[in-house]
Amino acid sequence: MIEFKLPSLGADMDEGTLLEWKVDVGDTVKKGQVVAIVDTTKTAVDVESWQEGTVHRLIAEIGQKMPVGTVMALLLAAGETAPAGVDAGGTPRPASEAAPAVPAAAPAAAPAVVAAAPGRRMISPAARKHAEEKGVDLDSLTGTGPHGAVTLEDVERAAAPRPVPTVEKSAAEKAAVQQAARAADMRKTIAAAMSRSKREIPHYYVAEDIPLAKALTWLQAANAQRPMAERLLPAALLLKAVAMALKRFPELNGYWRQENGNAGFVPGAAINLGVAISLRQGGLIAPALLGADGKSLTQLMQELTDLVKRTRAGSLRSSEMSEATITVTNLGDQGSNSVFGVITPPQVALVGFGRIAERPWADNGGLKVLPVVTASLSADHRVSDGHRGALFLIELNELLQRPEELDK
Amino acid sequence: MTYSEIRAVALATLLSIAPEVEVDELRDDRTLRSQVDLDSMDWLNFLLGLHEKLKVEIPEADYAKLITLNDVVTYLQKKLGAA
Amino acid sequence: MSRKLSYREAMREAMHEALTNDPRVFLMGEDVGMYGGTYAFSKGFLAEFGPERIRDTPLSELGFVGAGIGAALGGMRPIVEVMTVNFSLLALDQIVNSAATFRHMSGGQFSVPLVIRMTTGAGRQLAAQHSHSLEGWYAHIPGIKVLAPATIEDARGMLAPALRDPDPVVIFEHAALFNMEGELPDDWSVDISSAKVRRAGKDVAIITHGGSLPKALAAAETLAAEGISAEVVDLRVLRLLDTATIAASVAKCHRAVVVDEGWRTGSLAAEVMARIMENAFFELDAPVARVCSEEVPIPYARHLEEAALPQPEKIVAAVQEMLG
Amino acid sequence: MTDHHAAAPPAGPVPWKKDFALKLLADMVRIRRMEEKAAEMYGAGKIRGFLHLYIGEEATAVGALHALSPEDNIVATYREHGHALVRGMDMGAIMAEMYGKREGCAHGRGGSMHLFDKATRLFGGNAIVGGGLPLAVGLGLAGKMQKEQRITACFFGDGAVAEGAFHESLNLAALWKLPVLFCCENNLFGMGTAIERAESQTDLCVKAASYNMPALKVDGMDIVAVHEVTKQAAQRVRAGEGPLFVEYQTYRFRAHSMFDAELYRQKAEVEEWKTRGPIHTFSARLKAGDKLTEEEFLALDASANAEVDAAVAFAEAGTWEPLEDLLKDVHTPAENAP
Repeated sequence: MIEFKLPSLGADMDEGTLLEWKVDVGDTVKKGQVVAIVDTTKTAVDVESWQEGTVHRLIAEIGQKMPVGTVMALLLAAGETAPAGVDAGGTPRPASEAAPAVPAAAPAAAPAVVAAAPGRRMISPAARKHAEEKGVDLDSLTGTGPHGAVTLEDVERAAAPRPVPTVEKSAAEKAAVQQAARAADMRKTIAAAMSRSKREIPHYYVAEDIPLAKALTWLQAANAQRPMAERLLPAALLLKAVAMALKRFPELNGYWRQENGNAGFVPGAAINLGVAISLRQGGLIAPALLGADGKSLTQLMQELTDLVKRTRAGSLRSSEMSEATITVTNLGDQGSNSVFGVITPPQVALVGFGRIAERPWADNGGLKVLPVVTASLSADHRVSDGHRGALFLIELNELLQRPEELDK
Repeated sequence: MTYSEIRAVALATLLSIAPEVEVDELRDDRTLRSQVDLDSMDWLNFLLGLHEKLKVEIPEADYAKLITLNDVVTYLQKKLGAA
Repeated sequence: MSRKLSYREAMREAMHEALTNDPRVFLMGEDVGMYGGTYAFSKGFLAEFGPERIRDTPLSELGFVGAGIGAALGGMRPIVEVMTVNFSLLALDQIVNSAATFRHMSGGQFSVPLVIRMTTGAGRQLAAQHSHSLEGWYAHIPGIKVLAPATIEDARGMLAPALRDPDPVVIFEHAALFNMEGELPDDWSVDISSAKVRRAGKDVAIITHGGSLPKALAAAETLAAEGISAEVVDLRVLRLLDTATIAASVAKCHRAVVVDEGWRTGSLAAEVMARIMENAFFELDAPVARVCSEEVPIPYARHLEEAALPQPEKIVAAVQEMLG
Repeated sequence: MTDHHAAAPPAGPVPWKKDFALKLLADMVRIRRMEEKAAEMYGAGKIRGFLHLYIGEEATAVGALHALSPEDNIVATYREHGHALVRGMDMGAIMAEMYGKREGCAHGRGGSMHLFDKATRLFGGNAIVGGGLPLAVGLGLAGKMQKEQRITACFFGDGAVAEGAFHESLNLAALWKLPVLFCCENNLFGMGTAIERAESQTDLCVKAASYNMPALKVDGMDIVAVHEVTKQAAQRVRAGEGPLFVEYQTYRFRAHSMFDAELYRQKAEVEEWKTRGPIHTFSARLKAGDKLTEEEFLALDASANAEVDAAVAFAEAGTWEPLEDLLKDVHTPAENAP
């Protein structure tokens, strides 16, 4: 039995529709004879048979669309008789050989990434940029990228507070190792941030001595009516005053942003005071008191206490680490007389308070002894000028002379 | 409570704030805050700890009397004695 | 020892030597005979070698470039001079579909040992139709080699290995170089496979070819005065690009500026930058910059043409921008 | 639709010895059977891409090529299966090349439109209309410069006449008196465009004359005329008279390529030209001259079919070129430079 199949009808054609049979059952078919007309996407074409025989059965119907290779008819070869009852179903079987099964193309040799020159670490540009922004020291990192390259991800992992690797040692030893590793890491992070600050930010400094007699007497009276647990420290007063003053000096509260080529000041969405908290074994972190201007002294005191506890326990939330819009450093009663700090990039200002101490104070011709604190401002000259910085400190001074108004 | 019992409570409270302190090297007669790095927050927490454990009120005005460990213990003993 | 020679004389000497040494070599092109060559590269050749080997052709670029291919198939070693790359567009079908393809498509049976020389580049106020820099198009075609002699040494030395090569070689000679004079060392033999560092440096690699080389060297001079040490890499071979030399220079300087008189989109500069990204990615301290012609049909007026083309000042600016 | 009426079929005695006549007849039948099988294998999906068959034009290739010497250069077009076979290429190598197999004459890289054979100096098919003309001029130039006896025969269709390459090549060849025989197989259609719809001047010999090139016109269906005219033309070119243009007026019985619906010509016209078919008219003339019996015809037809079946078997058994060789021969390895 000879199967007559739909031939391939052109380079760009996979199927055809039968328009017309030119032969009928019983007709004899000679080589090259046109047996049907088939419509392709382009045009109707005469289809010839290359086999010879007599038509036994026409399978394809007029209007039937079929892929190339479908059996359209059955022919009896010369001298062959029809086997009884055979009804060879015309299952469409694409005869055309599938695209030659060729072994998968040899992978084009990936261009060997030239290992960096010896001594030159392989660090992706993205990693390099991110490390600088986050103040991560690249030398301390081992790369997980191709050929040991340091990738952006490596830097991000280093920037976030690191789970310290556990080592089979006694609990105390483990704690000590953890502590040392954390302190070392911290030191490197601070070093990178501070050197970048000094490199990029043109600091200017202004200072103001602020008498605190009224403020401290008000504080002592307030504490007298409060349970010990709600006792307020002078720091709370100072922080609240800074927050209130910033409302009239927005150019000190925000960031210096570098976006695709142009750089400029971006004002902070809220007044989030980064409070510099020293860790017992060295190192400093400045988590943020969010929206300090809107909080009462009691709230500020509670949040401050909580921040110090969690900072020292190493369980700060990452958002607290990065949302400060300005930093306040307070040396406290163990500190020196004054402090002029280094701005934490990308912030644009830093307020410093020295030790509150009794000092001689000229008061309308006479000499008094009063508790005084020296408040200082370091600010980014790209964003604000000394004149505005000074006015800010004067505003701070006036606020601290009316302590009762701060407790709102 | 005896002097040494009160002293033990004071040292335990101190350790909870400054775990790195070498308790046996502390000198009772030297200013406490020069031997141990306690900022105003730590000092407040230290007194708060004593207040909670010994149920003793320590008004801000008395801060000036509490310079050495000995001062602290005798002050507490007096407060407890009177109670 | 060395002697002073112009680029034109160097190329002329190379052709004269080739014609003298190998009877299979002959020169064919528009006005190469009686006129002595549009740019006088073959002055006197007709009288010396005769009309059979110095063949002036009708203005039929497709015809005589195809004939060059046929003659190469027939056992000759033709040098076909297409007056400028601008006219070579008419012969691109023969170059792409015959010259470059024969060897592979014939299953390795036929080679086409043919050299095609053409002028390229702008800078002489010839306006858009006579000022193209299309080396990048040819450097795209597998099956041919593409050269850009930019020095006296290369003008003298590249023709011999090109004629020895069994496959088609296209040589681009930038019009601005013809009158350039320089020292030709006694041993001027060169390869046609590698790039060359023409000036060592360590802060930035300026990678260029052909007519832009003098501009890159001038820029490097200006930068040196500002304390910036620029390395200048002369590609010399535009197909097959010497990626190793490019990558080594970037690995040394960690910054690169590519100078190419073509239009930037889909240019040879774009290919060099891709090679740097693929082979020296971790060496980069700044994105690779490029100085190309403005994307405009090259205008006639001098001030417009100068503004459109790469210039030393633009190269210096690109480097300064990069070093920040 | 313009009509191209066919003249009376070729007739008259065949002035050749029997064995020579039967050799040419056999070649025509071999081409016919090979091309029919190629059409079948295309339908079966074994041959893909484009396929341009020579059925109907056999007399031109057989008559002309038998008038040339093995040393001559041949440049052809994408309708070159017949030329390749008559030039001496093995039918298996041709079929395998159409299958894309490694055993093909170009390792399966060229396919039906790009058959190459160094041994028989067949400088390829060419899928660019008119693409071969400049190459032929160059080959002629090389031959002349190296004082070789060989000439270059360049086969092309009436479609190529409209290309710039035709004008530039004929002018160059005439200008430099190069030993090139321009063989134009005018089958009246450039793909789907009848010649009178493409050319202002349809008398192609007049075109050649404009380059001061002698031109001859011959009935491409009459193998006797084709052979004698080509022999004469080749002798003149070989004698150094310069290039010569021969127009073979012929007709293709099948579509331009697989498949087109041939909307551009009437079926009646095709049938009319079939009455002038090269094989049956030549057979009839031979029989009339007692140079061929029906048995002899059937025998050479049977041997042609056997050769075709063997060629198909050879192609079916062929292998695919390994992918590792993909880039081989983009350039010529130094050791086998020409």
